[in-house]
Amino acid sequence: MNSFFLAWIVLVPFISSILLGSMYLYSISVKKIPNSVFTFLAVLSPLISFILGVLFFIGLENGASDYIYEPYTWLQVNGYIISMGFLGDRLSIFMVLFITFIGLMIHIYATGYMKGDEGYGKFFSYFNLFIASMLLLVLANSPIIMFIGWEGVGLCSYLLIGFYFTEPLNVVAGNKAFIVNRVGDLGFLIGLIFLFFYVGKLGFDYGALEEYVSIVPNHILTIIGIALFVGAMGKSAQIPLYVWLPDAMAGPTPVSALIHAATMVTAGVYMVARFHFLYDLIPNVGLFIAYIGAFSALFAAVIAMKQTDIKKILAYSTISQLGYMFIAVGLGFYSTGLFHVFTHAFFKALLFMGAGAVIIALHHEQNIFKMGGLRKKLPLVYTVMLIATLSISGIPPFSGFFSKDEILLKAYSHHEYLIYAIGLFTAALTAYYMFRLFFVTFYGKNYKEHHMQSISWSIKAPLVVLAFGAAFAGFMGLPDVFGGENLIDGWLNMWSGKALHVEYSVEYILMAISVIAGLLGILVSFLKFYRYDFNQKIQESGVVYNKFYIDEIYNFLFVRSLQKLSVFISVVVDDGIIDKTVMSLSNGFINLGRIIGRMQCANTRAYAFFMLVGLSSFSLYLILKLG
Amino acid sequence: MIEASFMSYIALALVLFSLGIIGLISRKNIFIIYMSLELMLNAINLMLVTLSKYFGSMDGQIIAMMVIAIAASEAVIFLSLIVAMYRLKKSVNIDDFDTLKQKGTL
Amino acid sequence: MKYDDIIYLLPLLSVGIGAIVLMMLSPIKSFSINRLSWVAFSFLIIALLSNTLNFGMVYSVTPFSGIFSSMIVVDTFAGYFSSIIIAGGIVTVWVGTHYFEKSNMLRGEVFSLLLFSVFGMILLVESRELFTTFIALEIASISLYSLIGFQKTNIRRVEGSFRYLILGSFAGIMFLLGIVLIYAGTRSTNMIDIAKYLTTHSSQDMTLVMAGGTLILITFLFKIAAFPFQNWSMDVYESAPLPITAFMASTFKVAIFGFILRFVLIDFHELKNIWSDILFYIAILTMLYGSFLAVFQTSLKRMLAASSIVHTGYLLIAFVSINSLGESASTSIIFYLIAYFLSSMGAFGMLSYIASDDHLRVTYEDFRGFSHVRPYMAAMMSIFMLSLAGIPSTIGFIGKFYIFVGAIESGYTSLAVIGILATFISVYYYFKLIALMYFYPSPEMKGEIPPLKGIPPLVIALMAVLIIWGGIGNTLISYFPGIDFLIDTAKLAYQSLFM
Amino acid sequence: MIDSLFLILSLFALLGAIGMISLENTMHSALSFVVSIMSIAGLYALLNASFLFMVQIIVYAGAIIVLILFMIMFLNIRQEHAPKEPNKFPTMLVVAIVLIPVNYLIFEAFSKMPHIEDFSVKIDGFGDIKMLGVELFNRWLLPFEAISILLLVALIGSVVLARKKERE
Repeated sequence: MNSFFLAWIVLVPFISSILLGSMYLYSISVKKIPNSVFTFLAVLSPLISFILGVLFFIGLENGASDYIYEPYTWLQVNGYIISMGFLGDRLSIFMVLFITFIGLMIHIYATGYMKGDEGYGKFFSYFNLFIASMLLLVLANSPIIMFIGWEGVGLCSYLLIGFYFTEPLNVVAGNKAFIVNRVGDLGFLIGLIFLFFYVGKLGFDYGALEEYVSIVPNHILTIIGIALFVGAMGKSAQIPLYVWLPDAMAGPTPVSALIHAATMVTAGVYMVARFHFLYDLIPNVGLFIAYIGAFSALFAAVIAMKQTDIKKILAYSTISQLGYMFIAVGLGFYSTGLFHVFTHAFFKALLFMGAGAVIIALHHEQNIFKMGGLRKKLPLVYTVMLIATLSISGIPPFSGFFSKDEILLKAYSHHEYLIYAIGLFTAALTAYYMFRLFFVTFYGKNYKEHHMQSISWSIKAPLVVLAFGAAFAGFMGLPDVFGGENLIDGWLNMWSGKALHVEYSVEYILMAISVIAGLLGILVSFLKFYRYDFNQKIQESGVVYNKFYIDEIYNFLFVRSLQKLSVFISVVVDDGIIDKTVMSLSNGFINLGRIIGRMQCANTRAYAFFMLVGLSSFSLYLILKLG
Repeated sequence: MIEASFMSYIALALVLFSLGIIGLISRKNIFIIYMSLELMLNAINLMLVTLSKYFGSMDGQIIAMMVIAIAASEAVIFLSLIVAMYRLKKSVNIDDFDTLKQKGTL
Repeated sequence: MKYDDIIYLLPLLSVGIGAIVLMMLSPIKSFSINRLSWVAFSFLIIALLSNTLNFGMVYSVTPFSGIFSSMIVVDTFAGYFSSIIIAGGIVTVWVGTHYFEKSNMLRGEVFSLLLFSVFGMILLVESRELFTTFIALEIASISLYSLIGFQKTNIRRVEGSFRYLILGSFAGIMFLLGIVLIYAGTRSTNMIDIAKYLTTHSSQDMTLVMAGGTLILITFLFKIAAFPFQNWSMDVYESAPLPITAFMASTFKVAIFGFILRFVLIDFHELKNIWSDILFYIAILTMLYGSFLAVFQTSLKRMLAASSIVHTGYLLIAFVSINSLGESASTSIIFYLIAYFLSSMGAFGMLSYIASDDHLRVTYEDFRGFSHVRPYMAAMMSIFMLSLAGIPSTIGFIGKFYIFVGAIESGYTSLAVIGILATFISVYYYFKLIALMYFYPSPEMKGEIPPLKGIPPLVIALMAVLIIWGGIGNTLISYFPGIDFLIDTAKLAYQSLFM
Repeated sequence: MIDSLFLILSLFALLGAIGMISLENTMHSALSFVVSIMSIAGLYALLNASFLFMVQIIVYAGAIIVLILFMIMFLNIRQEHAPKEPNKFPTMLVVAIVLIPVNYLIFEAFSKMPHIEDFSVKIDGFGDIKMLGVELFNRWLLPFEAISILLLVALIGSVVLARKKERE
C-alpha cells in the first residue's frame, strides 16, 4: 500500500464536504438538486476512507512498517520545521477503521433520519467535514497538525449542535459546546507550546518527540501532561469540562451518535494514548487522570439516574463510559482503554441510533416517561436496544462486558482499589439506569397509545449491522482466562504492556463480582420499572408505590439518598457551580469590558490627556533608564 | 542678568511648548485649541532656528520654514472643519461634540 | 544624471500624476463615477506593475541621488510595502465606488484624495530622511482627514475628522519634536547619517537621540492605535465612511510599520533594546484593552475597530522581540501585516459592499440569518472572520503562529501566553457574527442587498481566496507561490535595508 | 544689548502665550497670540534668521492669525457663545504637573550638548534669503516638492470641506 493514500483517507471526506457544501449553496440559491445526489456523495466518502483504511490494515498486518507520508513543509520558522505529515501506524489505523466504519453506518442512518429536512445537503457537508477533521486528528504526524483536526472537530460540533438554529436554545447549546471546548483547547495549546519550546528544535513529529521527550525537565513534563489532559477533558467531557455534552443533545440524533460514539469524545482518549511516551514518564499525572476518570464515571452515572430525556441519559452514560476509558489510559493500559473505546463505539452508536429511531417513530418525543410499551410496536428497535443495553451494562457475552471487565481487572491488579470500587459501583449504577431507560421505554402499563411513524430501511439496516458489532465485538479482546487471545492488545503491540500479577482464580472471582454488580443493577431496575405505571404523576411517587421489601431497602439505602445526591449534583453542582462559573467568567469579562469602554468617552481633550500621560510615562521611563 | 545663551532659547521654547500642551488639554474653545497647536509648532521652530545658529548650518532654518508651510496647510483644513462643525451645532465648545460616545448597551 | 532611475520612481510618480489628473477631471460633470474609478485604477495598476519589475531581487537604489541628495531610497523593502499599499488603494477604489454611489457622496475628489494618500504612504516607506517622512505622513494624514469629513453635513463624520485632526496634529508635533531632538543630537536628519553617527559615537551621551526616538515611537504608537494612544481609533473608524475605514485600518497601518521598521532597524540598530521593557507592557495593555472593548460591541464596525487594536497588540509582540531576533521578527511583522491587511480589508470591504441605499448594515443584528439570503457573501465574511480569529488553514493563523513562536523564542513567553489568551477571547466576538449569520432565520431583506455583480465582489472574493491560499500554503500545488514565497520576499526586503 | 532684547522678547512671547491660553474671550486670546508670534519673530531676528523673521510675520501674523480672526468674526462668535470653563485653571495645574518629566527629560538632554562659549555665527549672510534659497534648492529639493504636494492636498481638502452646497 502506497503511503500516499494516507492523505486521501482525509482528503476524500474533505473534498466531498466542499462539494456537498457548494452543491447545497447552489441548490438553495439557484436550482434544486435532488437529495439522492447528496446521499450518494455523502455515503461514498466514508466508504472510500474505510476501504483505504482496510487496505492499510492489511498492509500493516502483513508486516509493513509504519506508513509515513510527508507531502510538504507546512511552516518553517528559524530552525523549526513543521511538515504536513500523515502517520499510519497501528494505533491510527485502528482508529481510522472504527471511525470510518461507525461513521459510515451513521451516515447511512442519517440519510433516513434527515430525510425531508431543508438543510439536507448542508447537514452532510458538515458531517463529512466532521469525519475529515477527526481523521486528520487521528492520522496527523505531529501535534500541530493534530491540533488542526482538533479545532476542526470543535468547529464542526459547534455547527452541528446548532444545526436547528431556529431554536435559540440550540444555538446556546452550540455556543456552550464551543466555549467549553475552547477552554480545553487553551490547555492543549499551552501544553503544545511548552513541548514545542523544549523539544521543537529537534523535530516535532511523534517519532522525534518520543525520542527526545526525556530531555524535558520533569516538572515541566508534569505541566505539559496536565495541560494536554485539560484539552482531553474538554473534548472527552470529563469533570469539570463535561457541561457541554448533555446540552449538545440539541443537535439531530445522528450528530449525537457521531459525537458520542466514534469521533469527538474519543479524541481525548486517543490523544493520551498517542502521547503515551510522555505519560509513561509521569505516572503521577496518569494517576490523576485515572481518578478524574473514575469520579467522572461515578458522577455522571449518578446524574443519569434522574434524567427523563432519553438522549440526556445516553449523554451522561457517555461521560460515565469515557471515565472508564480514562481510568485505563491513566493507569497506563492504553490498549485496554482503546478496547473500551472500540466496544463503546458500537454499543453507544447503537443506543443513540435506536433512541433516534424511537424518537422518529414517536414524532420527536424524547421524554421516556411519555413512551412505554414500545416492545410490540418496534420489535427490531427493541431487540437491538436490548443488545446494546446488555452490552453497556457489562453482561457477558456482549462486548461491553469484556472491555469494562478488563479495565476493572487492571485497576484491581494495579492496587488501585478505590478506583476499582468506584468502577464497580458505577457498573451497577450503569446497569440500573440503562435498564430503567429500557424498561420504561419498551414495557410498562397504562401507557398512552401512540400513533407511530414508520421507520425506513436506511435507519434499520445500520441498526442491525451495529447490533452484531455490539454483541460480538468483545470477542476481539477475549481475555486469557477463556483461552482466547486479546487481538486488540496484540494489534496495538506498540506498548510494552505492563504485566498482570493476577491469578486466574482471582480473575474469575472479579469477573463474577462485576457480573453480579451488573445483574444487581438490572434487578433493582426490573423491580422498579418493569411494570411501570404511566398513570403516575411523576416518577418519585413510584417510590411509594412499590411492594417489594428489597426494593424499599434499596430505595432507602441507596436510591433515595442517591436521588437526593443526584438532584444536588445536577442542580447545585452542575447548573449552580460549574455551569455558572464557566458562564459568569465570560459575563464578567464582558461587563468589565463595558466599564473599560467608558474610556471611549468621545472627549477630545480627555484623549489628548491620555496621550500626554503616555508621553509623560515614556519620559519617566527614559529618565530612569538613562540615569 | 541672564546670558542669552543657547540653553535660554531652548528653555523658552520648552516653556512655550508646554504652554501649548496646557492650552490644548485644558481649554474647550476650538479656536484656542487650534492656536495652542500653532504655539507648539512655533516653539519647535524656535528650537530649530536656535539649533541652526548653534550648528552654524542652514538646515534648521529650512526645516523651520517648511514647518510653517505645513502649519499653513493644516490651518486650512482646521478652519474649514471648524466652519463645518459650527454650521452643524452652532457651538465652538469641543465637549459638545460627543456623538461618537461609546454606548454602554449590549 | 541617470534617467533610468526614473523607473524606480515610477510607482510614486504614477500615483502622484494620477491624483492630479483625477483632481482636474473631477469638476467635469460628464465624467461618470465609473469612468473616474477606472482612471484611478489604471494609474494604480501601472504603479503596481512597475513595482513588480524588480520583484524577487535584493536591491537598494537612491534614485537621482544628486538632485534629491539621497533623501529617497527605493529598495526591496520599499517595493514590498508600496505594493501592499497600492493594492490597498486598488481595493479601496473598487469597494469605494460601489459604496459612495450608494451613499450618494461620490465625487472625483474622493479618488484624487485617496491617490494622494497612497502617494504619501509610498513616500513614507521610501523616504530615508526624517523630515521628508514627516511631510509624507502629513500628506497621507491630511488626505485622510478630508476623506473622513467628506460628507460635511453628517455631524458624526465631521466630528470624527476633527478629533482625528486635533489628535493627529498633536502626535505629528511630537514627531516633529523628535526629529528636532535627533537633529540636535546627531546634526543630521538623514537616517543613514544618523546610523553612522550612532555607531561611531557610541560612547557619547545619547539622551537627545533616545528622547527623540521615543517621541517618534509615540507617534508611531499613536498611528497604529496602541495603548494609551488608542482612543481616537474607535471614534474615527466608526465615523469614517466604510471604505475609508478599511483603508485606514489596514493600509495606513502597513505604511506606518513600513516606516518604523526602517527607522528602528537602520537608526536604532545598536540601541533598539532601550524600549523593550516599556513596549512589553504596552503590547500587553493594548491587547487587553482591545479585547475588553471588542467583546461587548454591538456595532460590527466598532468591533472591527476594537479588534484592530488587538491586532496592533499582536504586532507589538513581534516588535518587542525585534531586538533579539531582528530578521525573523521583522519577517513575521511583515507577514502578519499582509495577513491582517487581507482579512480586515476583506471584512470592511464586504461591509461596505452590502451597504444599500437607505441602510448601512453595520451591527451584528443586521447580519441575523444573512447566510440564507446571500450564502456566498456569508461564506466570504466567515472566511475573513476565521482569518482574523486565527483559525488554522487561514493566513491569519500562520501570521499569529510566527509571532507567538518568535515571542517564545526570544524569551517573552508571557507575551505569547497573553496573545494566545487574547486570540481565544477574539474567537468570541468573531464567531458571534458567524453564528448570527448561520444559525438564525433571516428577516426580509433580500431586496436591499445588492447581488454579486461587477468588480467589487470579485475583488473581495479574490481576497478570500488569497486568505485560504495563504493558509494552506504553497502546498496543494507545490510549484505555485504560497506563503513560503511571501516569507522569502519579506526576508529579501529585510536584507535590502542593510545594503 | 542682545541679552536685554532677548529678555524683553521672551517676556512678551511668554505673556502672549499665557494670555492666549487663559483669556476667556476668543478674540482677545487670538490677539494675545499675535503678540507671542511677533515676539518669536523678533527672536528669529536675534538668531540671525532674517528671512524667517519676515516669513514669520508675513505668513503667521499676516495670514494664519488674520484668517483665524476673520473666521471668528465671520462666524460671529461673541462672548456668550464661548464655552463656560469653570475648571480651567485646576486642569492647567494638573497638566503642568504631568508635563514635568517631559520637560525635565528634554531639558536635560539639551543641556548635555557640548557647550559653546561664543554663541554667534561667523558666516557672512547667514540666514538671509540667498543662502536659504541655495540650500533649499540644492539639498532640500525633495521635501520642498513634497511640501508643494501637501499644500495641493490641503487645497483640495479645504475646497471639499468648505464647499457651500453638496452637488447632486
